[in-house]
Amino acid sequence: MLIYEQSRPGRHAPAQAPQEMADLSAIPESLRREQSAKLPEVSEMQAVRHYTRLSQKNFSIDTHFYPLGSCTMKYNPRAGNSLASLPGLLARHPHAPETHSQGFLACLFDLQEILKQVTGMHAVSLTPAAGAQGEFAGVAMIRAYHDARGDAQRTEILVPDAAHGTNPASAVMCGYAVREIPTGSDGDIDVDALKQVLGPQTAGIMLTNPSTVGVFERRIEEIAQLVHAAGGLLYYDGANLNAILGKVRPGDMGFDVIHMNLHKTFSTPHGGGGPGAGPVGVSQRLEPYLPIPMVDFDGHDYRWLTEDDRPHSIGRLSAFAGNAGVLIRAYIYARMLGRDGMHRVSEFSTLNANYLLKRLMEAGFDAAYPERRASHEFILTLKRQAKELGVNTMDFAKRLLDYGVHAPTTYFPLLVPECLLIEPTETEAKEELDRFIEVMQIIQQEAQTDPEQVKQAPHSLPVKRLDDVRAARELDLTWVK
Amino acid sequence: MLIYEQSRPGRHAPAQAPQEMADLSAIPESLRREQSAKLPEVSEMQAVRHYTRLSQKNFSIDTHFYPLGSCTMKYNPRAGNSLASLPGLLARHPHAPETHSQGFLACLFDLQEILKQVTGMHAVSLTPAAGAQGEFAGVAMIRAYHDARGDAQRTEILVPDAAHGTNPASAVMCGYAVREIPTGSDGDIDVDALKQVLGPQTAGIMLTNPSTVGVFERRIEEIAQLVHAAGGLLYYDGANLNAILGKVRPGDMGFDVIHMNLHKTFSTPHGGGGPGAGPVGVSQRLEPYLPIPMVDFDGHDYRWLTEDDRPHSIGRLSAFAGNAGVLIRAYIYARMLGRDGMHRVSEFSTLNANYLLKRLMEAGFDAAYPERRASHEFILTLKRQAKELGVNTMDFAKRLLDYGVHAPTTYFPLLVPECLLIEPTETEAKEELDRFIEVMQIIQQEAQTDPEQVKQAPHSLPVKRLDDVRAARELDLTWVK
Amino acid sequence: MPFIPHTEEDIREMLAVIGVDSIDELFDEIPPGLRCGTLDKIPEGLSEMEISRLMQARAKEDGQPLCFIGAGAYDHHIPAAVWQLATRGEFYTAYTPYQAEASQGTLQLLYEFQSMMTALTGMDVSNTSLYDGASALAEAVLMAVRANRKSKSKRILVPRTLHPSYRKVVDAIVRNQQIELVEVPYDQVSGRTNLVELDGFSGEDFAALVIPQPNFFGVLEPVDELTDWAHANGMLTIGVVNPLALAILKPPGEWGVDGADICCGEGQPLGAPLASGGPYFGILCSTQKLVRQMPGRIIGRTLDLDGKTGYALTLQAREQHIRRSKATSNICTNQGLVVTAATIHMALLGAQGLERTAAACLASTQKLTEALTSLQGVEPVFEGAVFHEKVLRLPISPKDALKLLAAHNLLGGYDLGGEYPELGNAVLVCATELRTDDDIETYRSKLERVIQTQIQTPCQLKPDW
Amino acid sequence: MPFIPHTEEDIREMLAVIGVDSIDELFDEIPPGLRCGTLDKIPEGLSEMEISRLMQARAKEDGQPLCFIGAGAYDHHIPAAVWQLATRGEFYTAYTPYQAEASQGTLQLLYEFQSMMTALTGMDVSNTSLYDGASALAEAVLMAVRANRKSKSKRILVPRTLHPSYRKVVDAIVRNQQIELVEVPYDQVSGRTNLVELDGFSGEDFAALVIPQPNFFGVLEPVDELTDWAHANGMLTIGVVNPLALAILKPPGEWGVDGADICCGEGQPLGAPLASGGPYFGILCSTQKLVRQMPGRIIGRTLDLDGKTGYALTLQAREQHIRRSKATSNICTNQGLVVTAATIHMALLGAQGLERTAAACLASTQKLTEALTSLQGVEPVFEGAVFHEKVLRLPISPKDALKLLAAHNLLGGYDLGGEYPELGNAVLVCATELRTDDDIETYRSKLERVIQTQIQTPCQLKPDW
Ligand SMILES: Cc1ncc(COP(=O)(O)O)c(C=O)c1O
Ligand SMILES: Cc1ncc(COP(=O)(O)O)c(C=O)c1O
Repeated sequence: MLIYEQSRPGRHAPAQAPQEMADLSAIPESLRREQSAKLPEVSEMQAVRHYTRLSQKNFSIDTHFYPLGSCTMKYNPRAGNSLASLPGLLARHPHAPETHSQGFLACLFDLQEILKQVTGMHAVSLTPAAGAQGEFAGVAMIRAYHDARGDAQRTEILVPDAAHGTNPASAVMCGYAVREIPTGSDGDIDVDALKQVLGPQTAGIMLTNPSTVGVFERRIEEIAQLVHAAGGLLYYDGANLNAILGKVRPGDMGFDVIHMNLHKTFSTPHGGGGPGAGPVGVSQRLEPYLPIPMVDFDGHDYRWLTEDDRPHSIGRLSAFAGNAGVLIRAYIYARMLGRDGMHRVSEFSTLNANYLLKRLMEAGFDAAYPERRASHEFILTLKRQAKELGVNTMDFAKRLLDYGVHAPTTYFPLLVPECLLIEPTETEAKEELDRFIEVMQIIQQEAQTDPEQVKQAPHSLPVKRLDDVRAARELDLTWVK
Repeated sequence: MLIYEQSRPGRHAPAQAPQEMADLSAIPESLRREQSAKLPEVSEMQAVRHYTRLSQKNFSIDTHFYPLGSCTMKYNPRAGNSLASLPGLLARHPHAPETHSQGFLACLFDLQEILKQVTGMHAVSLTPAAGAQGEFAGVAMIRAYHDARGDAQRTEILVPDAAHGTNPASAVMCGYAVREIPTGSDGDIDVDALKQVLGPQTAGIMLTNPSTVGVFERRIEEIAQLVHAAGGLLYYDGANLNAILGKVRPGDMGFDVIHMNLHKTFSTPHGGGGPGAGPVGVSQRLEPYLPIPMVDFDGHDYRWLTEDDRPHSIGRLSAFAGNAGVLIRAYIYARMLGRDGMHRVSEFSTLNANYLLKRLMEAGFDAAYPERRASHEFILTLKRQAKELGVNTMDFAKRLLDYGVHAPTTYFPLLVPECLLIEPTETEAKEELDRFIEVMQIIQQEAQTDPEQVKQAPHSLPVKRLDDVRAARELDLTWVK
Repeated sequence: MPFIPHTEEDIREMLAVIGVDSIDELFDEIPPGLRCGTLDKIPEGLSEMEISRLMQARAKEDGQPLCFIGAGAYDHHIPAAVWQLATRGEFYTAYTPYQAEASQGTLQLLYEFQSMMTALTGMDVSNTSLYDGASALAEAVLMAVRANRKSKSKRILVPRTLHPSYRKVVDAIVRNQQIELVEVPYDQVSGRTNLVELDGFSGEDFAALVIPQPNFFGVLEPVDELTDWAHANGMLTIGVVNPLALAILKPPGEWGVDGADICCGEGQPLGAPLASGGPYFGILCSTQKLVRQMPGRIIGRTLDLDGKTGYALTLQAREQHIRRSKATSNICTNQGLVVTAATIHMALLGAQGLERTAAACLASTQKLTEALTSLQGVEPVFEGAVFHEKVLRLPISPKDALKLLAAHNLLGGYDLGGEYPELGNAVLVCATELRTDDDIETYRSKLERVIQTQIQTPCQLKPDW
Repeated sequence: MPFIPHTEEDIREMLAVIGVDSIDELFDEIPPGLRCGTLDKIPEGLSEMEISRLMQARAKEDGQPLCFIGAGAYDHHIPAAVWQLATRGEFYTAYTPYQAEASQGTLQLLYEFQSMMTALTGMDVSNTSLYDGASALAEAVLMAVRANRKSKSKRILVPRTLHPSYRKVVDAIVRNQQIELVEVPYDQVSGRTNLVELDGFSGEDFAALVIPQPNFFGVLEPVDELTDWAHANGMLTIGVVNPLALAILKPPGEWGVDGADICCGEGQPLGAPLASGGPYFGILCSTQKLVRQMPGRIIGRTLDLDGKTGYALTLQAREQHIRRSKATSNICTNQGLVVTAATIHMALLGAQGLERTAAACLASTQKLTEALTSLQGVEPVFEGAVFHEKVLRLPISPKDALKLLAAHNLLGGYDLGGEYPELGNAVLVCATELRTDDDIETYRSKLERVIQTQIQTPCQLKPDW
């Protein structure tokens, strides 16, 4: 039932509003609202009960195993929320003067330094609000760099066909044309194909390593050399940083610019769709272009770096300084991990992924790249099942829900047919992985003996399989009485 | 699955403990533990996930209609928890000096004053930790009073047969014998029977009004007069204060002592079994005996009243000052209600109860006291259904759970056979009541057409009907590997 | 090992299954020369107790000054229930609802959010958030450029009364696509966009006109005239609104004859704490006609196999994960959790609650204005009706005044000197419903002393009262 | 109408159904003379915003002094997860689990709690809480009197080293049943119960001996000897323990040859904040033999109709709602929510976490003792090994010292002058794992100045540094 369906004219939660209606006469009639907005009219308890019950209809990290590939659904330490919600932090106005911001700025500065360390980049700006905005900022810096050199012919950004959709979309938002690079059958980029498209029109390439097919791009040094030789820059999509934290640094691999998804690697919660934080790190030559504001420290005081300090900046990406509260959570997590904890993230996420891959292969599932090590994630393809049993990846995914497991990422990357991208993360215990394997085997069995059971799944959730086509065709986007 | 079943030797949540194990050598070996306690060994995420999922297996006010008679399951304003958890309040040590306690003491003092007002009593002590401890304190004061007068012959406390079990149990804890008074067929006390048992051995009588059968004791003035004339005192069990808040005051009815259940009337949460707070209020003659500590205000400063100030006190009931955090929540609620809000509590809880009673009677259910007004609660008897259909109150109760309604109180008070004690409270909307009526009708229908459906209920909960007999016979009280 | 559940035995067993001797071997595809060593400069890990101590100290360090700044972020009462519910694990730690059946909680809530936003704005459709108000405006501009088929120019009219940061953000985002922002001046008396000067642009090719309501000065713009003028000149209109103000102001859907085409704004006043500027959320609504040009997530109501109502992401063909380089935007992660909070906030306040809050803000700002202008030399700069904030001229340098006030733990407003030097000693002050009469009197009396001291001994560095 | 959902229309319809004209008519059974008027002296209702402001001001008023008091309530790290989970609506707003099938969350958790408590105490069974440590001891005493069939005396031996408030509470509760508490003196050198003097009671009829571990002075008692002595003399033994200390101390179940019979204690160190003294929770465990004498809720594991495991209240025949005047106690509502928190706390810390915490407390108290006794004239009073706290003698009046320290926002300990005048200028100090070396140095240096000043100019009212 919608909250609107519990609404009754004249019902309220009056403790939540000023007790009286103040005078509006200072506002000219012509600018005033004639009719009250149609918001729900419910009691305080009705709202609390409604949203409490709604929440119970979600799968989440706090309730379910959630091996959603590329999304790094790991444990979000609860201290992050408590400490980011300390009254002093919640009450701070974004325009508070630096005299009243030293504690807050110290956290941001420290975080900048930590991110520089783990990425091997020269400088970091924290301001992008999510991964995609980080990508935008990164590509915009590549553009600013070429522009500053008067190098106007570079109109193209290269993107592997396996790349996350935000990569090409971000390049386009920066005014670039996008050209796709194919992935080889071993999961690495097809370097020959790359060579053929590199040229004076190449502004740069966007990679993630380990790539979105879940393997480490072994020829990364050669690729970096080729792109640089062609005058292009290398962009690192850091959504997969979880895989390599403390093991290999994008800066050392030759990347010029990187964004990080703190809401993945640094374990700030996803909140059912955000907020995130997508800081960018750059090599020395891109530093002047970093988005503002950034935080500086002179040994005594912390201060904002703004337009005056950074005239070549690509500018501001949000009205204030991005998702400050997410940055604080990431900072807390980073400090709790410490230097050794960083290593453990990649070690155990990789251990979990390789274990899961191996056991699933033993159980008869097909890996997309069976010869390769898994990174923190890996791909299965259910092509065979789809062909032989008529049970496809979507069906497997939905049936997993019935067993209390959130489905892995499905049908991404696009180049692997009927794929499942599986990322267990380092915070899941072996028993949980074993249970996943068991459930996958059960579903495989069901697919053979009772395929309809799988194809009609889920059966035990608040709704059965939803009609997406209808949703798009008969658009119903708002409640109308 | 128990948390113990997720335990693995050597697994930990190390962020939660000091990083190193300090030296224990200061403690003689002979006093040390030899083997670590068998506590679960789980990761932080496992604990979070386990208890989050467990919580989802509860019915609660925040998720379900919960018309549990005598328990006043109404909305617990969420501000109570936030504000009682302000760092300054959470960090205050119970032995903090008065110089560092003025804010806290001011809340307690104000609460004492408010409770005096609504009960019409002369003085209030907040310290009892729950209703039963309030009862103990109240009866102990009655005893202290008689003792102080050298009136040693009073050995008996009178209790109506409908009374809550804590009443006789508390009287016994104070060293009294208990004598039951029958309830008349109209729900009022049998005054003739009362007259017969009153005498020089009568220390007092414990009543609640409206009584636990859900009606107002109309002859209360006469009863008060009779008891007082016999030299006894009148105790008011304030668990039902919700019914009369702002309408009639126990002090005005002639009661000498009262306890209140703040976790009912003043809407602090029940927490799956507590904590509560059971302040006691007294008439002037009992004031010297109030339990300590209490809070005093001299116009400038707040201070504790202790042994020195109150030499005749019955003493202390807890190591510090009772459930301070519950008192703070009750204070917040009381201030949000304000004087008018107090009236509304009784008005709308009574409106809801009478509406529900009337509609259920129209639907063919039998009221225990059909001629009477309901107070904030009322009793149905399913005697007829039990006899004619073999479907008893327990079955109805369990089947209600399937429809997402917590069962009313069953088989209490003991004098009404196959009874349901139903208390909707003032915070439930009419639609919720209408739905309850509808569900009751459906179950009545089911009882006629498919009684097994009802007798086997619940069907849709985490477990089916549990075997209580087995639980008591084959005692399994702790996990053993 | 914080957050790692593996026991020694688990590790041994898992390595054996994989067939390697050590975890390190799992990284053998990384060229050895690239392997990094220890991360020496990163401090050692802290326990929760230790990080708590650190964060408590840092949070305390910044004090909790009495705040009279608005300028895009407003200090409002947020019901305790809002964040207690929003931070429930099931909301807090869920991903974007890709698996609809396992995310009905979030999806239904977002559908309710869309319904509430369209109710508040009077528009047909709403997405489920962009990063913040400023980036939402950038997306609105991109949307307008795509949608206005009549216009070829990629030019947008942007009033100088629009929040300066919004102008910067929009420029930073859209200039890469060769979109040009053209400034419209304002009237120095009223503080509103200058209709006469605007009319000078008549007949030129612009894709859209941006209309802030209220504008950065708190002043209410003549939205009907602006909307009609834009439409008459073949432009789309983009409203930039404060959603709380919309509880009492005419909604963009009703501006002028035809209503605005797009409306965006900062969602923060609907339940997000100040929190140093984020996370907040960007609102984006439009007419039904433009729905396929919208960026971001949109939720649709649909049916399941049994014909039961359910909710799902819809129109995904607009989005990057399907459409890649042809998507309406690159946005992926948005501000879901804050939207969750805002939805609960709106459900709790209802229209009446928001109206009362907005009216109380109006009254507070009026009181503040009266209190401060009672001081010699302090005067209002503009005539126009305002919401949330007011521009005042001080008899001394706002920079010095604000600094001295801050030294007394009071944040006196936003110094307009940097962005609007033409206004002289102007400062933008704000008082929401949370500021009491006492607070306002505190400000008045402190400002009085600051002015006295500064006029007597200007530029004194350390005030000595 | 805060918290009342009724619309005018609802009210009209409902009154019509009932057949009355007004709500007031529903109260017509109350004798008119008794009806009270308006509650004038109660202030008018506050909105949540207003009460928030008030409570924030009051909470702030009390400061957050640096705290070195223990004396029964200890400041420990509580994982953030603990109360975030415990205050989830489903735990926070549920009633006592009378309907087992609809309360499996709480019931299973309580069964886990019982398992954890028996693990920690080494006893056979645990209930699911009493009000606090002191009232738990009172119940333990009543239980012992009922259970010890050999004893006729209704007398209990209680060491003077037991927390003075506990002695008072027990007396207040049990004296109505003519139970007498007889004090056992302590040894002035070791701070332990005096075994020699105790032996003087040999052969007398007592129902039980109470054994605090650690005792109120923080000193560890010779629990084996005490237990064996009691058993040899036909008494039951009641341990009064600090559950955190049990992570490193011998559990009551293993005291002496046969173990204690009953053990109780204050649960606060397991996840309850100081919070002015409550809500905390009382622990009560016993041998299997005594389970039917236990007061309070007990949860049993059982099966459902399908043979599936489930949990339910059990042995209810002990309780007031079934047994009424013959119940083992009057307790009904207990401290469920705090028990919920404690269960989560113990799951998060595990045995290792509790051991480390306990050891860290030991180390902190040791450091504090060293730091303070480095001051001229400050010296330890007792020789015995301690946990959590230590008795120190000051060269000045503790009352003055504590007052002056408090004026500097430091709470220096618990003044023993009132309860133990025989100890001279004695103060009980405590440093948990939360007190850092810096904190301890702060205390040392402040105390140094206080002593200096007091010795030079005793009883000065306002210190002037
Ligand atoms: C590989 C990859 N790149 C980029 C992104 C985009 O990040 P965001 O969703 O924070 O915008 C994601 C996550 O969705 C991702 O998985
Ligand atoms: C009528 C009545 N009296 C007394 C009590 C005892 O109160 P408590 O459970 O707080 O001890 C209750 C509640 O359980 C009750 O309903």
